Amino acid sequence: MKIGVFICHCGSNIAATVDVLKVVESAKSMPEVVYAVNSMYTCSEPGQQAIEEAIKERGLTGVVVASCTPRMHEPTFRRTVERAGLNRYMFEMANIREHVSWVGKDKAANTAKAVDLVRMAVEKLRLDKVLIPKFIPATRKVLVIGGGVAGIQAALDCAEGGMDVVMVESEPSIGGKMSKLDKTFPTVDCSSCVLGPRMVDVAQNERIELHAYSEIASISGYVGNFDVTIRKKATYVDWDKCTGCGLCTEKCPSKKSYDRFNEGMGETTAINIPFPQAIPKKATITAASCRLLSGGKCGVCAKICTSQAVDYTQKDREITVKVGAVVAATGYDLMDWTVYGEYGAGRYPDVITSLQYERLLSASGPTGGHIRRPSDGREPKEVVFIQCVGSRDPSVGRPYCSGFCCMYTAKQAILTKDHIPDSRSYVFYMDIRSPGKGYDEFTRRAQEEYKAQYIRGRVSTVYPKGDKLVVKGVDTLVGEQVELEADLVVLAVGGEASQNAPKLAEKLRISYDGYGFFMEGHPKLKPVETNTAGVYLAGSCQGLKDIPSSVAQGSAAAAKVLGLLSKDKLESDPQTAGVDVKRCVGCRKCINVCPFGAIREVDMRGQIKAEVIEAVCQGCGLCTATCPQGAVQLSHFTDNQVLAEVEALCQS
Amino acid sequence: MAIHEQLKKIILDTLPGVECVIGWGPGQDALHGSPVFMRKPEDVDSFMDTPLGAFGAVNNLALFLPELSGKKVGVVVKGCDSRSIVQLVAEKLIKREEVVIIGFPCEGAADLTKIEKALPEGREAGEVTGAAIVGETLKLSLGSEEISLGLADIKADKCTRCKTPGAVISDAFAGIAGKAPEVRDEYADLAALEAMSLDERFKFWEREMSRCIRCYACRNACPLCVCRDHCVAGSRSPHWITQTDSTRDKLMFQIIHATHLAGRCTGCGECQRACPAGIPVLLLKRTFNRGVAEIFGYDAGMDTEATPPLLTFQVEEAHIKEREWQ
Amino acid sequence: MADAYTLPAYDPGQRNPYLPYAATILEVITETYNIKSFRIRLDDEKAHREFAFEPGQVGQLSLFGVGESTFVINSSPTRKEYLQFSAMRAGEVTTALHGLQAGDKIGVRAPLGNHFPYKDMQGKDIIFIGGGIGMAPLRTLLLFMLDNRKDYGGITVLYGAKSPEDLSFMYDFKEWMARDDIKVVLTIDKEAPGWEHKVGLIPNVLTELDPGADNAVAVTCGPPIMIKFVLQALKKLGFNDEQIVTTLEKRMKCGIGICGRCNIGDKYVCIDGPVFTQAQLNKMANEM
Amino acid sequence: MPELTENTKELRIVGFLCNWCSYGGADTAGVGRFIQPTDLRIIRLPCSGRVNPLFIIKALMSGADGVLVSGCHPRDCHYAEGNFYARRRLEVFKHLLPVLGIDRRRFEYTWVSASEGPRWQKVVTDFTAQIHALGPAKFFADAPELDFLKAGEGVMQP
Amino acid sequence: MSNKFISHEKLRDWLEDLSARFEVWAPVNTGQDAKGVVVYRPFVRDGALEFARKPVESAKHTVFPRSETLVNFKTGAKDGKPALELHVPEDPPARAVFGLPSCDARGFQIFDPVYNGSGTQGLARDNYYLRRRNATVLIVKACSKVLNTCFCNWVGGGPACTEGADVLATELPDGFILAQVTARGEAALGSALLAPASDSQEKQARKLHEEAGAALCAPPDLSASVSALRGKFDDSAFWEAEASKCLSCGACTYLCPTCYCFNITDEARGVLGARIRSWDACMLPLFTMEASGHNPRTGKIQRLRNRIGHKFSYYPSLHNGRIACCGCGRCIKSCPSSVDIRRIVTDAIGITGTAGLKEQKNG
Repeated sequence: MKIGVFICHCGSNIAATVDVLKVVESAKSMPEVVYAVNSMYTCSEPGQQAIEEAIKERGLTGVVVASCTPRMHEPTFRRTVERAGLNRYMFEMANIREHVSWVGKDKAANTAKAVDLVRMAVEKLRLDKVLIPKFIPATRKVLVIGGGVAGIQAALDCAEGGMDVVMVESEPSIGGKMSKLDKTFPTVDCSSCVLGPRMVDVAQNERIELHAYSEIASISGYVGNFDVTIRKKATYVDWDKCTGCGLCTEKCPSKKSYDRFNEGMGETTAINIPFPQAIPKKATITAASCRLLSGGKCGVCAKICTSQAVDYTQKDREITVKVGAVVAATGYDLMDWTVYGEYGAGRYPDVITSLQYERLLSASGPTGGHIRRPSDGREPKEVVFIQCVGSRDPSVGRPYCSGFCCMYTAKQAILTKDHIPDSRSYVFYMDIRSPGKGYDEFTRRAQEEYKAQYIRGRVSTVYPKGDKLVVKGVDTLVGEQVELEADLVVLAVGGEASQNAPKLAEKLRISYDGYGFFMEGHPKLKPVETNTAGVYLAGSCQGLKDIPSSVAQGSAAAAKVLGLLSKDKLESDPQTAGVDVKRCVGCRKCINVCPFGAIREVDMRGQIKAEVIEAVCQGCGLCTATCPQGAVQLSHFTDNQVLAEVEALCQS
Repeated sequence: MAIHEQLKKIILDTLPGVECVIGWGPGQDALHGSPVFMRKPEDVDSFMDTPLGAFGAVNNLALFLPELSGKKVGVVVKGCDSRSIVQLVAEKLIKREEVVIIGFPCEGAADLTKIEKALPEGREAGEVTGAAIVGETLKLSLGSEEISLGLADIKADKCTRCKTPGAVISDAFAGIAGKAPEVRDEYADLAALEAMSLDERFKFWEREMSRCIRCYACRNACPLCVCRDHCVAGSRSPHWITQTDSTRDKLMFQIIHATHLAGRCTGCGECQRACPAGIPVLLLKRTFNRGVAEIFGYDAGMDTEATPPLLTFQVEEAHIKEREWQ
Repeated sequence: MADAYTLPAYDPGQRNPYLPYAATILEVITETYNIKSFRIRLDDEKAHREFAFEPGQVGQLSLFGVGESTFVINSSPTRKEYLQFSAMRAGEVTTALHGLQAGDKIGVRAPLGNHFPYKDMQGKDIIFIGGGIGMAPLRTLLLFMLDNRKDYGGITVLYGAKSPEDLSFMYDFKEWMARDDIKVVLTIDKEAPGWEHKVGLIPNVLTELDPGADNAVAVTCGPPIMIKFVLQALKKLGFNDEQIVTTLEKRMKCGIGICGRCNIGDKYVCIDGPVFTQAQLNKMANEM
Repeated sequence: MPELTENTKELRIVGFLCNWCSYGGADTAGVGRFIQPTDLRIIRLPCSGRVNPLFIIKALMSGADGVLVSGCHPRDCHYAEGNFYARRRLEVFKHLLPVLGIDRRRFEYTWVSASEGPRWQKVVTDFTAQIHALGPAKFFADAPELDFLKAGEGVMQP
Repeated sequence: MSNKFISHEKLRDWLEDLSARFEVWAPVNTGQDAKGVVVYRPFVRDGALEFARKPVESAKHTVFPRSETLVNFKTGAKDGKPALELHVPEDPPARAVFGLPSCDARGFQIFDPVYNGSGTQGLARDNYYLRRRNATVLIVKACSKVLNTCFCNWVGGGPACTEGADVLATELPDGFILAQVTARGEAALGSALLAPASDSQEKQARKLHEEAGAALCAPPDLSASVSALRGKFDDSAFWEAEASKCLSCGACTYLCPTCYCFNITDEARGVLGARIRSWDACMLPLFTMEASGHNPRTGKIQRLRNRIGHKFSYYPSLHNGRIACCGCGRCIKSCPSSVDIRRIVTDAIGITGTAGLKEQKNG
């Protein structure tokens, strides 16, 4: 190797406290260094030209630049050496500005340190290998998991960008939590009027292939090349034939089925279509409630169906699709509110969740939009809202703020007044958290315009008294006990990570936090990426958020997918790990620790060997530090390179 | 029926379904047992047919399992050996279903260095011409001389702190497993070293390691060193140590070995037993074993479902005070 | 004293067999994507002039700091301006070697080992059968024979590789094919665009060529699988094991029969070889 | 913050820093001109998870007087999990040093983010002071096994 | 020339006296107690010399160091062009090894023809070995006792065999009687501290020699080993049975006085470096591993076969039937798996060799 070393003055930035010429002289006696020179501003046009000329004239095969931090100009100089015909990875930098001249006062000491850093860079460069990026073909199709508002947005934006989309939704209809809402804050516009058309767009878009009532069975492969197995759960109705006419739901004799869509606020038939705007608008039989499927005699729906769509023999089936990227938009669950025994949650029929209340408010809900108490159907006059049920409460393992409850509680207080003008709403709160466009004004309107009475404090207990509920709490602002008699108590239940999130995360090989929310690539700079290449996040699966934020993330994830798959082939950074199969003994330790699932097990003539999927490898080197025999080496950060750097420092 | 007769019966019953059963047979002299690979019923005759019997069953036979993977084999194990098997299974280095594990209630195994140390000054174990166990003593002949040693005094240190005298897992067991003894490993060996000053400790290692001949018996005797044939000790890529006769590099290899075993070592002590130069190499591994127990409450080789602690993590570590410094 | 044992003497004047000659690379020729040839000249002019070797002998090339590796000297002893070695990139030394350029320093310990029995071959028809990098040892003998053309009968060269890109020494072949005193046949395993020579595996092409076994010697070198089938083909063509000469490759270190790793039974490839007749190999232990 | 006197002889301190947080933090310290002792030299690695604990002992046995590892704060790892593994491995490795006869204060690991220039300055200053308080390490410093480096003492050959 | 005598009290004085002319090596207990491991070390006056127990290692490294520099090199650039300097280390000092057993001294005789270029008709002599060999005086201590792993008498040696020795020392209750064996031995015996040995001391010594020899079992006839092992080469069942318990470590070869294989590797720091010759072992898989990944001796079975084959077949067939084993028994004594070379050889020949001591009762 013929190494050229270029020591930068950086004007006086380096030269003021480092004897640059002395560093140049020292560099000349370093191994394989055939040329060493100083340069006023190496990154300037003439500075870069000098490097190019030296490469050509002196036949240099490697270059060291000692100047500023590689985090600044490494890409610049890599391009420089590449222009002169060198491989861009035959280049190393010594950081003698940020790490030397700017932080040390003693010129002699700085100079000695600079020499060491240059020597280290030379020793590392001697072991650098030519690296050539690989191109891997990619399937230009994206899988969107979850058909809530975030998933819908991601799917539509991807389709709009010309990408084929496979959407998988576990419920019989897409729409998610938003489809259950009556109105949305702070505009109080109709939720289904906003969402409905977008759901229809999904159904009608030719690029979007929708699999409702389906789950992800498994995912293998890697960025650009995921193989997805989707399990389509048995609906007992051939959806290709079902027209969604709803005749079967009228005739079904089993009418006591739990109504999931209405959060149990009503009952439904064994064969049902969850709600009128459902997409796809197809019937599904709940096997447990169906008389025939639970062993009895019936068959009414099959008889009545004009298109012979009912098929009691249907089984779960699996299909496979190939996609290039995945957007996880699996939303959230409401936390288990029954842990709040002191509120009578789950015991008193008139203590309900905010989402159940939404269904009571909704014109498409079980009460046709009339607020009626579950216990006796009476219209409540005194409604108490309790906030932070399952939020900001370490005692139930939910120390975080769910973020949206303050807002929807205010909205529900407003809607209560709209529905029942002579009603009174009370809101127990801890703090009102309403940052956001028009949000704080909205909570104020609830109080000032709609006369909702906000009481700062926690409720200690709720108990029945006649047909009323007594709510006991404390008003911390005035420091007094408060006791209210309510007709209806609405708990602003917080959200939590979807119950199946960890399982899905393992299938996707992405991380999740202690609560089960998926981990983004970087909390600030990579909010929708994950550390697994080709897997993105949208909506509340990453952390609870309101509709606008979810939609924004859906669009952001779509932008990432479109960017990733804008070409047929993906270029992979060649600074990845590689396995020396001659040395690998197949102990799988590297596979276990790789945070990205970038190492797989392959069978090589009967022997197990590890293999790095270059496209997935992010170059962290954890595997290299794990492999006991050093069979896995991270390019440009090999054991030998680090050891050479150590020796270079320690020998001097 | 004596334990070793029961074991023979189990081995004979096991043989038809396996490639071989690995056990202990006679070694080069009265004090030595040696691994024996029983393939035919007549091979079973020599099983434990040595003056020391089960007390001379020192070799950890789990060592041979990874190289035999793909074949079904039987193996007779002491409690400590079974821990190696558990660890190998936990790390998926062998398949549980390929091994028929035959356990017995181990009462401890001999430590030959202790026997030699117990002999009169100037005498060595190689002079022993005969041996017999009578009750709780080992009677040795050195030519015409007779010497008696208490079994308890020549038992390996690992046996005195053993919590698993019966097999942790087994498919067949001879006799009845006794109750796990209530012993605590106090790491007295480490404490003795730590009673020295730092300088003395360093000199200790310099002196001990200077005897190393780089034969790598320590590595090759370790049941968990499955990459021994591709070991960094002989590789240039990576090039951790030179091939020079350097004490520094010899010690470096021991540190590498111990580091690779951190959270995996079951403390079987075969590394130290195998060392022809008598270097106490197990100390370094036990240093990590103690550390791993303190930090993670983990003992290797007890649970086939466990993940070695250095191959996993917790977001919040209960026993790591990472911010103690800065 | 009655001791009959004589201690071998130490003669400080004898050349140290472990001390390489310092040499400089004159030229690096890229033969294929993973094979390069190096033309070197010893730095000590006198040593270079006096350097003598026989066709088939090997040398150890040194990259100081990396190590040594064994290669056949594939230039001819009759042409003295440089020594040529060819290396396929495989291990640490060959990888480092591939990074060298003209002007770089290198060490060389040569000549080592035995050589082709070229005297026994005089007056006979010679058929060379080479595959891939296996052409290198044949090249030295062929060049030698061409420089002593009248001593030998008909010369046929059969050289093959996977594809046109895998063929080495094409500069030589161009020259050889232009001569009318030797017959040259090139072959590749599978059809390739623009290929004007034979297509087919070497043993098959050899059978098709049908060189007469009478008064002939076959010299072959190539990958083990090729050798296996070439031997079968030669047998069918009537060659006996004495008429087949090959050269072996083994991991070597000292190159002078001491360090102990290249033995096959009681034969050491570095001193008893690398050239063996098939008849010799048949008698050796089965540990290739 | 302990101050070092100007004429204290420099000791050899090796720092292994992850590229994304700590190396960036050291850059930030540079940009902010947060003056530090000059003893420490930084080896840049992608992640603290790349740090094989054996690098530390290798440095100490090759002549380093102190070794510092710094990575992203837990949960902030650029590669999600690298520093979690590093934390376990480095913590366990700490136990070995005193048994070998090496003062355990010769090695520390810590977390510095890319924004924490002042923190980096403090880490370097404190660690350097800690190593100076311990003085130079003597492990194998003049070991004869390094004789092979003494080129030129033998007979020059043509 | 009459034999000399040195009393135990004066032994250290004499060795110190020798140290003026030689770098003296002797067996030393390097352990932490009276039963510490005995190895060869350069003599220092207050060192724990030990002659009672046999050194764990052979004395091989006193002439053939575990590692030695063959060539020092300096690479780098001169005037922008690559440059190279090569240096060969200077001659080592003369050495005297005191107290090695006869088997260790005989081991060097196995080395000699190989390192004298027997395979190249002397064209390539190994001067590094030869210069040390010629500069080393071996003062053998006759074994006063034999161990159950000893079998020197199987391969032509004996507890007091003088082959390979320059001086034969025999330990008597009050000191050592020293008999010059070779001319080179004279250099070690030229000291005023040595007294002439008395007849009774001579007699005592002879008696000790006889007793030690008599303790060994009668040797079997190994003359068929060359052909027997050649015949067994392809008998994989035989070798599998013998090698199953082998760990494939290098203990046997590194402890062996006759195993002479080595490796050559380069070490460099910056522009300076050295080409080093270090012990290697045919029992280790990397020994024959080729760059392509191909290994002619893939498994421990092939490797064990080579070790036994080399000592008892290949070497004798090349060196006038001399077996390349001196019967020191260290490979057996220190084998973690009790692989017994005596048994493998006798099994191969198809004879029963009574291994060990006469009085021994195995099992």
